[in-house]
Amino acid sequence: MATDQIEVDIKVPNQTRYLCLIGHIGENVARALKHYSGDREKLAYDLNLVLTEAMANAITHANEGDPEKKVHIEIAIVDQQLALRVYDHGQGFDISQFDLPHKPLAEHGRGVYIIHTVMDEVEYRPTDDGHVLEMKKNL
Amino acid sequence: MATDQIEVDIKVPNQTRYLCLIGHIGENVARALKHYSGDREKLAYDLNLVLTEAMANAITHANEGDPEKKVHIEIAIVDQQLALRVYDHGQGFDISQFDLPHKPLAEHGRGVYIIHTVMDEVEYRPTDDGHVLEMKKNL
Amino acid sequence: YLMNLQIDDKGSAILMQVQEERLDAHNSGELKTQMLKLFEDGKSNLVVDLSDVRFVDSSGLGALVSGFKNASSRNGSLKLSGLQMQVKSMFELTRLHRVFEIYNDAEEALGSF
Amino acid sequence: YLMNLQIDDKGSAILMQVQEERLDAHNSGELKTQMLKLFEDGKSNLVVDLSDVRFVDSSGLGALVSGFKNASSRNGSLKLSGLQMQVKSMFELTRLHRVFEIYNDAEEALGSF
Ligand SMILES: Nc1ncnc2c1ncn2[C@@H]1O[C@H](COP(=O)(O)OP(=O)(O)O)[C@@H](O)[C@H]1O
Ligand SMILES: Nc1ncnc2c1ncn2[C@@H]1O[C@H](COP(=O)(O)OP(=O)(O)O)[C@@H](O)[C@H]1O
Repeated sequence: MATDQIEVDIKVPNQTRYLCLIGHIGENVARALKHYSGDREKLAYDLNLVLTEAMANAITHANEGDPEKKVHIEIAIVDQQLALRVYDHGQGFDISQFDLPHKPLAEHGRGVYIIHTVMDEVEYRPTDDGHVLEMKKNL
Repeated sequence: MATDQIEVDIKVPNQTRYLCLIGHIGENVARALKHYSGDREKLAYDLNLVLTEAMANAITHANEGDPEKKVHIEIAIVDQQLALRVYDHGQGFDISQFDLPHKPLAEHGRGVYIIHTVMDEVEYRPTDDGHVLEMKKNL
Repeated sequence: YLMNLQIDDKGSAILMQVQEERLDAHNSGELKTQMLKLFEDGKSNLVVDLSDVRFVDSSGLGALVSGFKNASSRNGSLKLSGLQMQVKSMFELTRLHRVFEIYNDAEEALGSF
Repeated sequence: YLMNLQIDDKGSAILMQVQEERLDAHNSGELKTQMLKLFEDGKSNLVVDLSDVRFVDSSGLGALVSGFKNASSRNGSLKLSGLQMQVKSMFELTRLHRVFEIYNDAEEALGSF
Protein backbone atom coordinates (compact mmCIF):
# COMPACT_ATOMS: atom_id res chain seq x y z
CA MET A 1 0.00 0.00 0.00
CA ALA A 2 1.40 3.39 -0.98
CA THR A 3 2.36 5.60 1.94
CA ASP A 4 1.27 9.19 2.30
CA GLN A 5 3.17 11.52 -0.01
CA ILE A 6 2.27 15.06 0.88
CA GLU A 7 4.24 18.23 0.22
CA VAL A 8 3.16 21.66 1.36
CA ASP A 9 5.25 24.74 0.74
CA ILE A 10 4.16 28.05 2.26
CA LYS A 11 5.45 31.61 2.07
CA VAL A 12 3.91 34.26 4.27
CA PRO A 13 4.92 37.74 5.43
CA ASN A 14 7.20 37.89 8.47
CA GLN A 15 4.33 38.58 10.89
CA THR A 16 2.98 36.70 13.87
CA ARG A 17 -0.58 37.03 12.57
CA TYR A 18 0.20 34.20 10.17
CA LEU A 19 1.31 31.78 12.92
CA CYS A 20 -2.23 30.57 13.13
CA LEU A 21 -2.42 29.81 9.39
CA ILE A 22 0.76 27.75 9.51
CA GLY A 23 -0.28 25.95 12.69
CA HIS A 24 -3.68 25.09 11.24
CA ILE A 25 -2.14 23.72 8.05
CA GLY A 26 0.04 21.48 10.24
CA GLU A 27 -3.09 20.25 12.01
CA ASN A 28 -4.84 19.61 8.72
CA VAL A 29 -1.94 17.54 7.43
CA ALA A 30 -1.98 15.41 10.59
CA ARG A 31 -5.72 14.82 10.22
CA ALA A 32 -5.39 13.91 6.52
CA LEU A 33 -2.73 11.22 6.99
CA LYS A 34 -3.75 7.88 5.58
CA HIS A 35 -1.40 5.77 7.64
CA TYR A 36 -1.11 6.79 11.26
CA SER A 37 -1.91 4.51 14.13
CA GLY A 38 -1.14 6.96 16.95
CA ASP A 39 -3.36 9.63 18.49
CA ARG A 40 -4.15 11.86 15.52
CA GLU A 41 -5.36 14.81 17.58
CA LYS A 42 -2.16 14.73 19.64
CA LEU A 43 -0.11 14.69 16.44
CA ALA A 44 -2.21 17.61 15.14
CA TYR A 45 -1.48 19.63 18.28
CA ASP A 46 2.22 18.78 18.16
CA LEU A 47 2.65 19.84 14.52
CA ASN A 48 0.71 23.03 15.20
CA LEU A 49 2.97 23.63 18.21
CA VAL A 50 6.41 23.06 16.68
CA LEU A 51 5.52 25.00 13.53
CA THR A 52 4.32 27.87 15.71
CA GLU A 53 7.47 27.79 17.87
CA ALA A 54 9.87 27.60 14.94
CA MET A 55 8.10 30.28 12.93
CA ALA A 56 7.84 32.63 15.92
CA ASN A 57 11.60 32.23 16.42
CA ALA A 58 12.29 32.95 12.75
CA ILE A 59 10.15 36.09 12.96
CA THR A 60 11.44 37.50 16.24
CA HIS A 61 15.06 36.31 16.49
CA ALA A 62 16.22 35.94 12.87
CA ASN A 63 14.14 38.25 10.71
CA GLU A 64 13.87 40.73 13.56
CA GLY A 65 10.26 41.59 12.98
CA ASP A 66 10.93 43.15 9.56
CA PRO A 67 7.42 42.90 8.04
CA GLU A 68 8.80 43.07 4.49
CA LYS A 69 10.70 39.82 4.91
CA LYS A 70 9.09 36.46 4.18
CA VAL A 71 8.97 33.24 6.14
CA HIS A 72 9.18 30.05 4.13
CA ILE A 73 7.86 26.79 5.54
CA GLU A 74 7.86 23.27 4.13
CA ILE A 75 5.94 20.25 5.28
CA ALA A 76 6.87 17.00 3.56
CA ILE A 77 5.93 13.41 4.18
CA VAL A 78 7.95 10.69 2.51
CA ASP A 79 8.09 7.02 3.51
CA GLN A 80 6.36 7.49 6.85
CA GLN A 81 8.71 10.25 7.90
CA LEU A 82 7.40 13.75 8.36
CA ALA A 83 9.80 16.67 7.86
CA LEU A 84 9.06 20.27 8.78
CA ARG A 85 11.43 22.99 7.59
CA VAL A 86 11.31 26.62 8.65
CA TYR A 87 13.65 28.97 6.76
CA ASP A 88 14.88 32.23 8.25
CA HIS A 89 17.02 35.14 6.97
CA GLY A 90 19.17 35.51 10.08
CA GLN A 91 22.73 35.07 11.34
CA GLY A 92 21.92 31.76 12.99
CA PHE A 93 22.49 30.58 16.56
CA ASP A 94 23.96 27.62 18.41
CA ILE A 95 20.91 25.43 18.88
CA SER A 96 22.75 22.95 21.14
CA GLN A 97 22.70 25.61 23.88
CA PHE A 98 18.93 25.46 24.14
CA ASP A 99 17.86 21.85 24.15
CA LEU A 100 17.81 21.40 27.93
CA PRO A 101 14.86 22.27 30.12
CA HIS A 102 14.81 25.99 30.97
CA LYS A 103 14.69 27.34 34.50
CA PRO A 104 11.24 26.72 36.01
CA LEU A 105 10.21 30.38 36.25
CA ALA A 106 11.89 31.71 33.10
CA GLU A 107 9.62 33.77 30.87
CA HIS A 108 11.41 32.70 27.69
CA GLY A 109 13.48 29.85 26.36
CA ARG A 110 11.01 26.97 26.18
CA GLY A 111 10.58 26.91 22.37
CA VAL A 112 13.61 24.91 21.26
CA TYR A 113 13.23 22.56 24.23
CA ILE A 114 9.63 21.85 23.23
CA ILE A 115 10.67 21.20 19.62
CA HIS A 116 13.31 18.72 20.78
CA THR A 117 10.85 16.96 23.05
CA VAL A 118 8.11 16.59 20.44
CA MET A 119 10.18 15.73 17.35
CA ASP A 120 12.58 12.83 16.70
CA GLU A 121 15.35 14.70 14.86
CA VAL A 122 16.15 18.42 14.90
CA GLU A 123 18.82 20.09 12.81
CA TYR A 124 19.66 23.77 12.26
CA ARG A 125 21.90 24.57 9.31
CA PRO A 126 22.90 27.43 7.02
CA THR A 127 21.29 28.05 3.63
CA ASP A 128 22.14 30.48 0.81
CA ASP A 129 20.40 33.38 2.46
CA GLY A 130 19.95 32.43 6.10
CA HIS A 131 19.27 29.23 7.98
CA VAL A 132 16.78 26.40 8.12
CA LEU A 133 15.44 24.54 11.12
CA GLU A 134 14.57 21.00 10.07
CA MET A 135 12.41 18.92 12.38
CA LYS A 136 11.62 15.29 11.63
CA LYS A 137 9.19 12.83 13.12
CA ASN A 138 8.73 9.16 12.31
CA LEU A 139 5.06 8.38 11.83
CA MET B 1 -0.15 49.27 4.34
CA ALA B 2 1.28 46.10 2.83
CA THR B 3 -1.31 43.79 1.33
CA ASP B 4 -1.45 40.09 2.07
CA GLN B 5 1.24 38.13 0.29
CA ILE B 6 0.61 34.47 0.80
CA GLU B 7 1.76 31.54 -1.33
CA VAL B 8 0.82 27.95 -0.67
CA ASP B 9 1.94 25.14 -2.93
CA ILE B 10 0.63 21.62 -2.28
CA LYS B 11 1.27 18.24 -3.83
CA VAL B 12 -0.82 15.28 -2.78
CA PRO B 13 -1.55 11.83 -4.18
CA ASN B 14 -4.29 11.61 -6.79
CA GLN B 15 -6.93 10.48 -4.30
CA THR B 16 -10.21 11.98 -3.15
CA ARG B 17 -9.29 11.42 0.50
CA TYR B 18 -7.07 14.53 0.24
CA LEU B 19 -9.90 16.80 -0.99
CA CYS B 20 -10.62 17.67 2.59
CA LEU B 21 -6.97 18.71 3.28
CA ILE B 22 -6.95 21.03 0.28
CA GLY B 23 -10.36 22.45 1.09
CA HIS B 24 -9.38 23.12 4.69
CA ILE B 25 -6.18 24.87 3.64
CA GLY B 26 -8.31 27.12 1.41
CA GLU B 27 -10.52 27.91 4.41
CA ASN B 28 -7.52 28.68 6.58
CA VAL B 29 -6.12 31.08 4.01
CA ALA B 30 -9.44 32.94 3.86
CA ARG B 31 -9.52 33.23 7.66
CA ALA B 32 -5.91 34.46 7.83
CA LEU B 33 -6.34 37.33 5.34
CA LYS B 34 -5.36 40.66 6.78
CA HIS B 35 -7.34 42.80 4.40
CA TYR B 36 -10.80 41.52 3.61
CA SER B 37 -13.93 43.46 4.26
CA GLY B 38 -16.41 40.89 2.98
CA ASP B 39 -17.94 37.91 4.78
CA ARG B 40 -14.88 35.86 5.72
CA GLU B 41 -16.79 32.65 6.44
CA LYS B 42 -18.49 32.86 3.05
CA LEU B 43 -15.09 33.34 1.39
CA ALA B 44 -13.76 30.36 3.39
CA TYR B 45 -16.61 28.17 2.14
CA ASP B 46 -16.17 29.36 -1.44
CA LEU B 47 -12.43 28.64 -1.55
CA ASN B 48 -13.02 25.24 0.05
CA LEU B 49 -15.70 24.61 -2.58
CA VAL B 50 -13.86 25.62 -5.76
CA LEU B 51 -10.66 23.87 -4.68
CA THR B 52 -12.69 20.72 -3.97
CA GLU B 53 -14.49 20.91 -7.33
CA ALA B 54 -11.35 21.56 -9.35
CA MET B 55 -9.31 18.91 -7.58
CA ALA B 56 -12.09 16.30 -7.86
CA ASN B 57 -12.22 17.00 -11.61
CA ALA B 58 -8.45 16.63 -11.94
CA ILE B 59 -8.59 13.31 -10.10
CA THR B 60 -11.57 11.77 -11.85
CA HIS B 61 -11.54 13.24 -15.38
CA ALA B 62 -7.87 14.02 -16.08
CA ASN B 63 -5.75 11.71 -13.95
CA GLU B 64 -8.40 9.01 -14.22
CA GLY B 65 -8.12 7.87 -10.67
CA ASP B 66 -4.52 6.66 -11.07
CA PRO B 67 -3.41 6.70 -7.40
CA GLU B 68 0.27 6.96 -8.35
CA LYS B 69 -0.23 10.32 -10.03
CA LYS B 70 0.01 13.56 -8.08
CA VAL B 71 -2.23 16.60 -7.91
CA HIS B 72 -0.51 19.95 -7.64
CA ILE B 73 -2.34 22.94 -6.22
CA GLU B 74 -1.27 26.55 -5.78
CA ILE B 75 -2.88 29.28 -3.75
CA ALA B 76 -1.38 32.73 -4.22
CA ILE B 77 -2.42 36.16 -3.07
CA VAL B 78 -0.80 39.17 -4.67
CA ASP B 79 -2.12 42.74 -4.62
CA GLN B 80 -5.55 41.84 -3.31
CA GLN B 81 -6.09 39.24 -6.00
CA LEU B 82 -6.36 35.61 -5.03
CA ALA B 83 -5.36 32.98 -7.58
CA LEU B 84 -6.01 29.26 -7.25
CA ARG B 85 -4.33 26.88 -9.69
CA VAL B 86 -5.07 23.17 -9.98
CA TYR B 87 -2.74 21.21 -12.27
CA ASP B 88 -3.77 17.95 -13.92
CA HIS B 89 -2.02 15.38 -16.13
CA GLY B 90 -4.84 14.93 -18.63
CA GLN B 91 -5.74 15.58 -22.27
CA GLY B 92 -7.75 18.68 -21.40
CA PHE B 93 -11.34 19.60 -22.27
CA ASP B 94 -13.29 22.51 -23.70
CA ILE B 95 -14.27 24.37 -20.58
CA SER B 96 -16.54 26.82 -22.43
CA GLN B 97 -19.00 23.95 -22.93
CA PHE B 98 -19.69 23.74 -19.20
CA ASP B 99 -20.15 27.24 -17.85
CA LEU B 100 -23.94 27.37 -18.21
CA PRO B 101 -26.33 26.02 -15.59
CA HIS B 102 -26.84 22.27 -15.96
CA LYS B 103 -30.25 20.64 -16.35
CA PRO B 104 -32.15 20.82 -13.06
CA LEU B 105 -32.15 17.08 -12.37
CA ALA B 106 -28.74 16.16 -13.79
CA GLU B 107 -26.60 14.11 -11.45
CA HIS B 108 -23.34 15.59 -12.75
CA GLY B 109 -22.07 18.72 -14.43
CA ARG B 110 -22.41 21.36 -11.71
CA GLY B 111 -18.70 21.70 -10.86
CA VAL B 112 -17.45 24.06 -13.57
CA TYR B 113 -20.66 26.11 -13.33
CA ILE B 114 -20.11 26.56 -9.60
CA ILE B 115 -16.49 27.59 -10.15
CA HIS B 116 -17.57 30.20 -12.72
CA THR B 117 -20.25 31.56 -10.39
CA VAL B 118 -18.00 31.89 -7.36
CA MET B 119 -14.79 33.17 -8.98
CA ASP B 120 -14.14 36.32 -11.04
CA GLU B 121 -11.86 34.85 -13.74
CA VAL B 122 -11.48 31.24 -14.82
CA GLU B 123 -8.99 29.98 -17.37
CA TYR B 124 -8.00 26.45 -18.43
CA ARG B 125 -4.78 26.10 -20.40
CA PRO B 126 -2.13 23.54 -21.34
CA THR B 127 1.12 23.05 -19.41
CA ASP B 128 4.21 20.93 -20.13
CA ASP B 129 2.65 17.76 -18.82
CA GLY B 130 -1.09 18.39 -18.70
CA HIS B 131 -3.32 21.36 -18.00
CA VAL B 132 -3.97 23.92 -15.33
CA LEU B 133 -7.26 25.41 -14.18
CA GLU B 134 -6.63 28.93 -12.92
CA MET B 135 -9.35 30.61 -10.87
CA LYS B 136 -9.02 34.21 -9.71
CA LYS B 137 -10.98 36.31 -7.27
CA ASN B 138 -10.56 39.97 -6.43
CA LEU B 139 -10.54 40.47 -2.69
CA TYR C 1 -15.05 3.01 5.71
CA LEU C 2 -15.97 6.20 3.90
CA MET C 3 -18.97 7.62 5.73
CA ASN C 4 -20.66 7.62 9.12
CA LEU C 5 -24.27 7.13 8.15
CA GLN C 6 -26.99 6.39 10.68
CA ILE C 7 -30.02 4.69 9.09
CA ASP C 8 -33.28 4.20 11.05
CA ASP C 9 -36.70 3.02 9.97
CA LYS C 10 -39.07 5.58 11.49
CA GLY C 11 -42.26 3.97 10.17
CA SER C 12 -43.47 6.80 7.94
CA ALA C 13 -40.05 7.00 6.28
CA ILE C 14 -36.41 5.98 6.54
CA LEU C 15 -34.19 8.52 8.32
CA MET C 16 -30.61 8.75 7.02
CA GLN C 17 -28.35 10.91 9.14
CA VAL C 18 -25.09 11.90 7.45
CA GLN C 19 -22.72 12.15 10.40
CA GLU C 20 -19.87 13.78 8.56
CA GLU C 21 -18.49 17.28 8.35
CA ARG C 22 -18.23 16.99 4.56
CA LEU C 23 -20.37 15.40 1.86
CA ASP C 24 -18.05 15.48 -1.13
CA ALA C 25 -16.56 13.50 -4.02
CA HIS C 26 -14.75 11.30 -1.49
CA ASN C 27 -17.83 9.94 0.29
CA SER C 28 -20.93 10.83 -1.76
CA GLY C 29 -20.69 7.52 -3.65
CA GLU C 30 -21.21 5.73 -0.34
CA LEU C 31 -24.41 7.71 0.32
CA LYS C 32 -25.65 6.76 -3.16
CA THR C 33 -24.88 3.09 -2.54
CA GLN C 34 -26.77 3.08 0.74
CA MET C 35 -29.77 4.77 -0.84
CA LEU C 36 -29.79 2.19 -3.66
CA LYS C 37 -29.83 -0.60 -1.06
CA LEU C 38 -32.89 0.94 0.58
CA PHE C 39 -34.66 1.25 -2.78
CA GLU C 40 -33.85 -2.40 -3.52
CA ASP C 41 -35.37 -3.30 -0.14
CA GLY C 42 -38.60 -1.65 -1.31
CA LYS C 43 -38.21 1.56 0.67
CA SER C 44 -39.05 4.72 -1.21
CA ASN C 45 -39.68 7.39 1.41
CA LEU C 46 -36.44 8.86 2.72
CA VAL C 47 -35.39 11.77 4.89
CA VAL C 48 -31.74 12.72 4.57
CA ASP C 49 -30.72 14.76 7.60
CA LEU C 50 -27.70 16.99 6.99
CA SER C 51 -27.47 18.76 10.34
CA ASP C 52 -23.88 17.57 10.96
CA VAL C 53 -22.79 18.51 7.43
CA ARG C 54 -20.91 21.78 7.22
CA PHE C 55 -19.79 21.41 3.59
CA VAL C 56 -21.33 19.89 0.47
CA ASP C 57 -19.89 19.93 -3.07
CA SER C 58 -21.47 19.26 -6.47
CA SER C 59 -21.01 15.51 -6.18
CA GLY C 60 -22.80 15.51 -2.82
CA LEU C 61 -25.67 17.40 -4.46
CA GLY C 62 -25.55 14.89 -7.33
CA ALA C 63 -25.95 11.97 -4.93
CA LEU C 64 -29.01 13.63 -3.37
CA VAL C 65 -30.50 14.31 -6.83
CA SER C 66 -29.93 10.67 -7.73
CA GLY C 67 -31.80 9.57 -4.59
CA PHE C 68 -34.55 12.08 -5.28
CA LYS C 69 -35.12 10.74 -8.79
CA ASN C 70 -35.06 7.11 -7.66
CA ALA C 71 -37.52 7.77 -4.85
CA SER C 72 -39.89 9.68 -7.16
CA SER C 73 -39.81 6.96 -9.82
CA ARG C 74 -40.93 4.55 -7.07
CA ASN C 75 -43.79 6.88 -6.11
CA GLY C 76 -41.99 7.78 -2.92
CA SER C 77 -40.03 10.87 -2.08
CA LEU C 78 -36.72 12.03 -0.69
CA LYS C 79 -36.84 15.04 1.63
CA LEU C 80 -34.08 16.94 3.36
CA SER C 81 -33.68 18.35 6.86
CA GLY C 82 -31.25 20.26 9.04
CA LEU C 83 -29.39 22.24 6.39
CA GLN C 84 -26.77 24.58 7.84
CA MET C 85 -26.80 28.08 6.37
CA GLN C 86 -23.88 27.60 3.99
CA VAL C 87 -25.19 24.22 2.86
CA LYS C 88 -28.55 25.81 2.13
CA SER C 89 -26.73 28.42 0.01
CA MET C 90 -25.38 25.59 -2.15
CA PHE C 91 -28.92 24.47 -2.93
CA GLU C 92 -29.83 28.03 -3.85
CA LEU C 93 -26.73 28.52 -6.02
CA THR C 94 -27.67 25.42 -8.02
CA ARG C 95 -31.45 26.07 -7.90
CA LEU C 96 -31.94 22.73 -6.16
CA HIS C 97 -33.95 24.39 -3.37
CA ARG C 98 -36.81 24.33 -5.88
CA VAL C 99 -36.46 20.60 -6.34
CA PHE C 100 -36.24 19.32 -2.78
CA GLU C 101 -38.69 19.67 0.08
CA ILE C 102 -36.48 21.07 2.83
CA TYR C 103 -37.44 20.96 6.54
CA ASN C 104 -35.85 22.52 9.59
CA ASP C 105 -35.33 19.25 11.40
CA ALA C 106 -35.75 15.52 10.91
CA GLU C 107 -38.90 15.35 13.04
CA GLU C 108 -40.68 17.88 10.85
CA ALA C 109 -39.58 16.09 7.71
CA LEU C 110 -40.76 12.72 9.05
CA GLY C 111 -44.07 14.27 10.11
CA SER C 112 -44.71 15.44 6.54
CA PHE C 113 -45.08 11.89 5.17
CA TYR D 1 -7.18 44.44 18.38
CA LEU D 2 -5.18 41.34 19.22
CA MET D 3 -7.18 39.51 21.87
CA ASN D 4 -10.70 39.08 23.16
CA LEU D 5 -10.18 39.31 26.89
CA GLN D 6 -13.05 39.60 29.36
CA ILE D 7 -11.95 41.13 32.67
CA ASP D 8 -14.29 41.15 35.70
CA ASP D 9 -13.70 42.09 39.32
CA LYS D 10 -15.22 39.21 41.27
CA GLY D 11 -14.39 40.61 44.73
CA SER D 12 -12.06 37.88 45.94
CA ALA D 13 -10.02 38.14 42.73
CA ILE D 14 -10.00 39.45 39.18
CA LEU D 15 -11.28 37.00 36.58
CA MET D 16 -9.59 37.21 33.17
CA GLN D 17 -11.23 35.10 30.50
CA VAL D 18 -9.12 34.56 27.40
CA GLN D 19 -11.77 34.31 24.68
CA GLU D 20 -9.49 33.09 21.93
CA GLU D 21 -8.82 29.75 20.30
CA ARG D 22 -5.07 30.38 20.50
CA LEU D 23 -2.76 31.97 23.07
CA ASP D 24 0.46 32.35 21.11
CA ALA D 25 3.30 34.69 20.14
CA HIS D 26 0.78 36.82 18.25
CA ASN D 27 -1.43 37.74 21.18
CA SER D 28 0.35 36.76 24.42
CA GLY D 29 1.94 40.22 24.66
CA GLU D 30 -1.56 41.66 24.94
CA LEU D 31 -2.37 39.36 27.88
CA LYS D 32 0.85 40.48 29.58
CA THR D 33 -0.01 44.14 29.05
CA GLN D 34 -3.49 43.70 30.53
CA MET D 35 -2.08 41.88 33.57
CA LEU D 36 0.46 44.67 34.12
CA LYS D 37 -2.36 47.22 34.08
CA LEU D 38 -4.17 45.27 36.79
CA PHE D 39 -1.01 45.09 38.92
CA GLU D 40 -0.52 48.84 38.51
CA ASP D 41 -4.10 49.33 39.69
CA GLY D 42 -3.15 47.49 42.89
CA LYS D 43 -4.78 44.17 42.00
CA SER D 44 -2.71 41.09 42.78
CA ASN D 45 -5.14 38.16 42.90
CA LEU D 46 -5.95 36.90 39.42
CA VAL D 47 -7.72 33.94 37.89
CA VAL D 48 -6.92 33.36 34.23
CA ASP D 49 -9.63 31.19 32.70
CA LEU D 50 -8.49 29.31 29.60
CA SER D 51 -11.62 27.30 28.85
CA ASP D 52 -11.94 28.77 25.32
CA VAL D 53 -8.26 28.22 24.56
CA ARG D 54 -7.54 25.16 22.46
CA PHE D 55 -3.87 25.93 21.80
CA VAL D 56 -1.08 27.55 23.80
CA ASP D 57 2.58 27.93 22.79
CA SER D 58 5.72 28.73 24.81
CA SER D 59 5.14 32.46 24.62
CA GLY D 60 1.63 32.03 26.02
CA LEU D 61 3.10 30.02 28.88
CA GLY D 62 5.73 32.76 29.30
CA ALA D 63 3.05 35.43 29.67
CA LEU D 64 1.33 33.39 32.37
CA VAL D 65 4.65 32.84 34.21
CA SER D 66 5.27 36.57 34.04
CA GLY D 67 1.88 37.25 35.61
CA PHE D 68 2.48 34.56 38.22
CA LYS D 69 5.76 36.12 39.31
CA ASN D 70 4.32 39.63 39.39
CA ALA D 71 1.33 38.52 41.47
CA SER D 72 3.53 36.59 43.92
CA SER D 73 5.93 39.50 44.36
CA ARG D 74 2.88 41.59 45.36
CA ASN D 75 1.82 38.91 47.88
CA GLY D 76 -1.05 37.96 45.64
CA SER D 77 -1.40 34.99 43.37
CA LEU D 78 -2.32 34.03 39.83
CA LYS D 79 -4.34 30.84 39.44
CA LEU D 80 -5.58 29.05 36.34
CA SER D 81 -8.88 27.41 35.43
CA GLY D 82 -10.60 25.58 32.61
CA LEU D 83 -7.59 23.99 30.91
CA GLN D 84 -8.52 21.79 27.97
CA MET D 85 -6.76 18.44 27.87
CA GLN D 86 -4.13 19.37 25.31
CA VAL D 87 -3.46 22.70 27.00
CA LYS D 88 -2.95 20.88 30.30
CA SER D 89 -0.42 18.63 28.52
CA MET D 90 1.59 21.73 27.65
CA PHE D 91 1.88 22.58 31.35
CA GLU D 92 3.02 19.03 32.05
CA LEU D 93 5.55 19.01 29.21
CA THR D 94 7.16 22.16 30.62
CA ARG D 95 6.69 21.18 34.31
CA LEU D 96 4.60 24.29 34.85
CA HIS D 97 1.78 22.24 36.37
CA ARG D 98 3.94 22.22 39.50
CA VAL D 99 4.11 26.00 39.53
CA PHE D 100 0.49 27.01 38.99
CA GLU D 101 -2.57 26.21 41.05
CA ILE D 102 -4.93 24.80 38.43
CA TYR D 103 -8.72 24.51 38.97
CA ASN D 104 -11.42 22.84 36.92
CA ASP D 105 -13.46 25.99 36.47
CA ALA D 106 -13.35 29.70 37.25
CA GLU D 107 -15.82 29.39 40.13
CA GLU D 108 -13.62 26.89 41.94
CA ALA D 109 -10.56 29.05 41.37
CA LEU D 110 -12.33 32.18 42.67
CA GLY D 111 -13.58 30.24 45.70
CA SER D 112 -10.01 29.32 46.63
CA PHE D 113 -9.01 32.91 47.45
N1 LIG E 1 15.81 31.22 14.06
C1 LIG E 1 16.60 31.74 15.05
N2 LIG E 1 17.57 32.62 14.72
C2 LIG E 1 18.37 33.14 15.67
N3 LIG E 1 18.29 32.83 16.98
C3 LIG E 1 17.35 31.95 17.37
C4 LIG E 1 16.45 31.35 16.43
N4 LIG E 1 15.65 30.51 17.10
C5 LIG E 1 16.01 30.58 18.39
N5 LIG E 1 17.05 31.45 18.57
C6 LIG E 1 17.74 31.75 19.83
O1 LIG E 1 17.53 30.68 20.72
C7 LIG E 1 16.95 31.15 21.92
C8 LIG E 1 16.03 30.11 22.51
O2 LIG E 1 14.88 29.98 21.69
P1 LIG E 1 13.55 29.40 22.33
O3 LIG E 1 13.88 28.18 23.10
O4 LIG E 1 12.54 29.26 21.24
O5 LIG E 1 13.07 30.50 23.37
P2 LIG E 1 12.58 32.00 23.18
O6 LIG E 1 12.29 32.20 21.73
O7 LIG E 1 11.38 32.08 24.05
O8 LIG E 1 13.71 32.86 23.67
C9 LIG E 1 16.29 32.46 21.56
O9 LIG E 1 16.19 33.32 22.66
C10 LIG E 1 17.22 33.01 20.50
O10 LIG E 1 18.32 33.64 21.10
N1 LIG F 1 -9.54 18.60 -15.43
C1 LIG F 1 -10.36 18.08 -16.37
N2 LIG F 1 -9.86 17.31 -17.35
C2 LIG F 1 -10.67 16.78 -18.30
N3 LIG F 1 -12.01 16.98 -18.34
C3 LIG F 1 -12.57 17.74 -17.39
C4 LIG F 1 -11.78 18.33 -16.36
N4 LIG F 1 -12.61 19.05 -15.55
C5 LIG F 1 -13.84 18.90 -16.07
N5 LIG F 1 -13.83 18.11 -17.18
C6 LIG F 1 -14.98 17.77 -18.06
O1 LIG F 1 -15.99 18.74 -17.86
C7 LIG F 1 -17.20 18.12 -17.47
C8 LIG F 1 -17.96 19.04 -16.50
O2 LIG F 1 -17.29 19.12 -15.26
P1 LIG F 1 -18.12 19.52 -14.00
O3 LIG F 1 -18.95 20.70 -14.31
O4 LIG F 1 -17.15 19.68 -12.86
O5 LIG F 1 -19.10 18.32 -13.73
P2 LIG F 1 -18.82 16.80 -13.33
O6 LIG F 1 -17.40 16.68 -12.89
O7 LIG F 1 -19.82 16.53 -12.27
O8 LIG F 1 -19.11 16.01 -14.57
C9 LIG F 1 -16.79 16.80 -16.86
O9 LIG F 1 -17.81 15.84 -16.95
C10 LIG F 1 -15.59 16.43 -17.72
O10 LIG F 1 -16.00 15.83 -18.93
